[in-house]
Amino acid sequence: MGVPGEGLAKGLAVTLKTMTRRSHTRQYPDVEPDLPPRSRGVIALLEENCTVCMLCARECPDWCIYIDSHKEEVVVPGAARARQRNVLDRFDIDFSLCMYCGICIEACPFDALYWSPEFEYAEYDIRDLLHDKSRLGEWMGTVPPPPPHDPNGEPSKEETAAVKKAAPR
Amino acid sequence: MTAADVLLLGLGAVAVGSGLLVVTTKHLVRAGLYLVVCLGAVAGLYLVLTAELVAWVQVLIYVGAVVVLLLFAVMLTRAPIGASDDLDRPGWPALLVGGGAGLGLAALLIDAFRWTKVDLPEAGTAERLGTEIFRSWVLPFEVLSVLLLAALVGAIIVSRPDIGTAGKGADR
Amino acid sequence: MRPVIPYVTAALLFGLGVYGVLRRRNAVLVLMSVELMLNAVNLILITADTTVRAALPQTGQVFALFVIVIAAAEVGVGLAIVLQLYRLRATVAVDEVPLEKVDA
Amino acid sequence: MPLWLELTIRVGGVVVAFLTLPLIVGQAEHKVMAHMQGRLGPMYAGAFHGWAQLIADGVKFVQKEDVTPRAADRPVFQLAPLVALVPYLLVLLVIPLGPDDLVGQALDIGLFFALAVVGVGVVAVLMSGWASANKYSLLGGLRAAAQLLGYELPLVLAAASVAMAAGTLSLSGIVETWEPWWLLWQAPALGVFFIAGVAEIRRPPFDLPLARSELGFGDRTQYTGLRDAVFPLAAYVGIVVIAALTTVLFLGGWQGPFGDDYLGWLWTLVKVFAVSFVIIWLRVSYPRLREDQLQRLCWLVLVPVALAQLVLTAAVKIAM
Repeated sequence: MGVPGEGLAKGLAVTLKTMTRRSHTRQYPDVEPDLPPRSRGVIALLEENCTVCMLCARECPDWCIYIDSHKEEVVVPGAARARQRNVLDRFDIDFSLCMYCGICIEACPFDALYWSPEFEYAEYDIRDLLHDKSRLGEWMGTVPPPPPHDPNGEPSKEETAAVKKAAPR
Repeated sequence: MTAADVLLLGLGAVAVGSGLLVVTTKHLVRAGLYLVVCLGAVAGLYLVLTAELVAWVQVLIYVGAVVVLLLFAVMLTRAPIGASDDLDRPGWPALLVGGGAGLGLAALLIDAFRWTKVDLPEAGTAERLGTEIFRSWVLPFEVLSVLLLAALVGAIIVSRPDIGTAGKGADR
Repeated sequence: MRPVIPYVTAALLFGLGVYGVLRRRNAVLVLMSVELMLNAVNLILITADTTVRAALPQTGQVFALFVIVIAAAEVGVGLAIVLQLYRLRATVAVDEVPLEKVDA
Repeated sequence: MPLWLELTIRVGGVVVAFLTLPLIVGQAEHKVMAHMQGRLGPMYAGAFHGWAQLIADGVKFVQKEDVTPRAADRPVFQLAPLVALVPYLLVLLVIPLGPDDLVGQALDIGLFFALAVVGVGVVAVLMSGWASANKYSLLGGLRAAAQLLGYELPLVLAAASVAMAAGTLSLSGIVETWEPWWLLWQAPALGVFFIAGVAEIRRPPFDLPLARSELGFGDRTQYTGLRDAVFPLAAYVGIVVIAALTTVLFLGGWQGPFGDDYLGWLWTLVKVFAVSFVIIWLRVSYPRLREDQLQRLCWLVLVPVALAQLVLTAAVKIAM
């Protein structure tokens, strides 16, 4: 129990105090936003790493990844017969459907997909939001380097496995 | 004809015209709005007749409160937008009595006053009216305050059915 | 100032009020017509005040104030009754109100 | 100075005040509200901190289509914004800015005039609320009528107290007889008048009739374009009017610590803007009242306090 009207006065005090402080507004178009690390802006494609395994397209909840490919014979000297290799013809992501869940990036076993913090790719026509593989490849330049390992962190699974293998039984 | 006469004529015409619309219009809410115009014109007449205080009391009480109450009631009783055709009873007896009363009174007053001229007296300010009320008319004033109180209590009791039944409920 | 102008205005307003009270079926409209009549009376009081100022200073205006107060009281009670009527009968037409006793 | 010239100057001055003061208050509301919420508010229009935002709004409103709903009562619907605006304009006419007749039109019963004319505004709300043929508008109109009828009473009672203390109904006369210790003596009346005044212009936290989030702006729901712009303009003029009336009645108008004679108008303006700031401040700080809370506050708090203040005023007046 306090003085009657205490709550009312407190309300007024809060707003008055806020007024004397600096505002939190980000003046975005004038001032570049200060994005947190690993922001999800757009998905970049490192084409060389893609093996057309189709895992990303299959995992995508929105079905917004379109992949076309064909098989090519690669003759390796010294090998008994020619090897088959998948060649990527088309890798499109429709960003008008994408919900930025990042499952494709998680699913990719070969590190062909990356998050880029770039977000200014709005278009006047919704069809222009379909990014083809060259457009997706261009985003690779904006992908930040992977963060350094945390020295106090738990070592990765591969590292512990390697240590275990090397250790004498 | 002086300026005051012209003003009186104009405002009188507005008052009678809008008054006519109040009693003839088929639109319920518009009747209330015409009443605002009519009462405003009457307030203007008071101003010309140097009754300043009464004019503004008219605006405050009539336009600000009475008409608003009336409009409120019209809306609470589900007035439709647009004309309604069941507002009137057969017209000719009303026309006879109303027209008779209005025109008869008018004839009487015209006969009594003709085209005589009267000088406008000094303005009826709040000070003069207050002096007059509390010098000559204290008793009616007090009686009126009691009347107002009684009306207030009556209005509350009539409009709140739960007041009467609460006592009965306690008895049971 | 010719007092006959406001006098005739008041007489006509009073006639309109009488006409409205007799003609209208809607109770709220009847109340409005009553207001017209009260205003006509007020107008007569105020006009009379200017003509007999010497004998009874400001009396007409005082009476007009009293009438305005009475009108306010009348509207308060009247509308309370009208709204109660509407609540009970779902109509505000005055000639549909049964005058004999009804079990509410 | 010939009469017509004086009249023109006076009316011109009031019109200028009518066109500038509400815009200043409106702009101040934008910015103060923004900063109280940790935002910046308008920043672009007019280059420097968005000073021209309301002008830009006006230009935008003019370009919009003027729509009248098909089911609406056309003339009533279209007339309502005008009826909402004119009373406040008339009140500005009688508010004294400084000593020596620095007023649009000095009236012997200026206080009474102001209260009477402010009361007419409710007709506009009922007109727009009913004629829109929209149930939200009608609800807003009915709420507004109930609210304005109720709060008119404490407003008039509080004003009556100060008129009794000053012994006059003239606004200039009240300022002339005002003394600093009245701030204490008339403090309850000041509070009642201010709260009832804020309710009378339907500002938050008393904005139930508008209630943007539940009624979609109540009686204004159906309005578009220029007619829609008139309502906020009337609301801003309303802030100025209530602030000015509070200033003149309770805060001593043009009386200041120094230089009353030549700086009086400045004191009045400073006080008006200070009170306007408080009105904006209240809007940011408090949530909207519920209908029952609103009526309870009016009849169980404000009216008794105003009546007690009347008794106190009379007692002090007799004792002196």
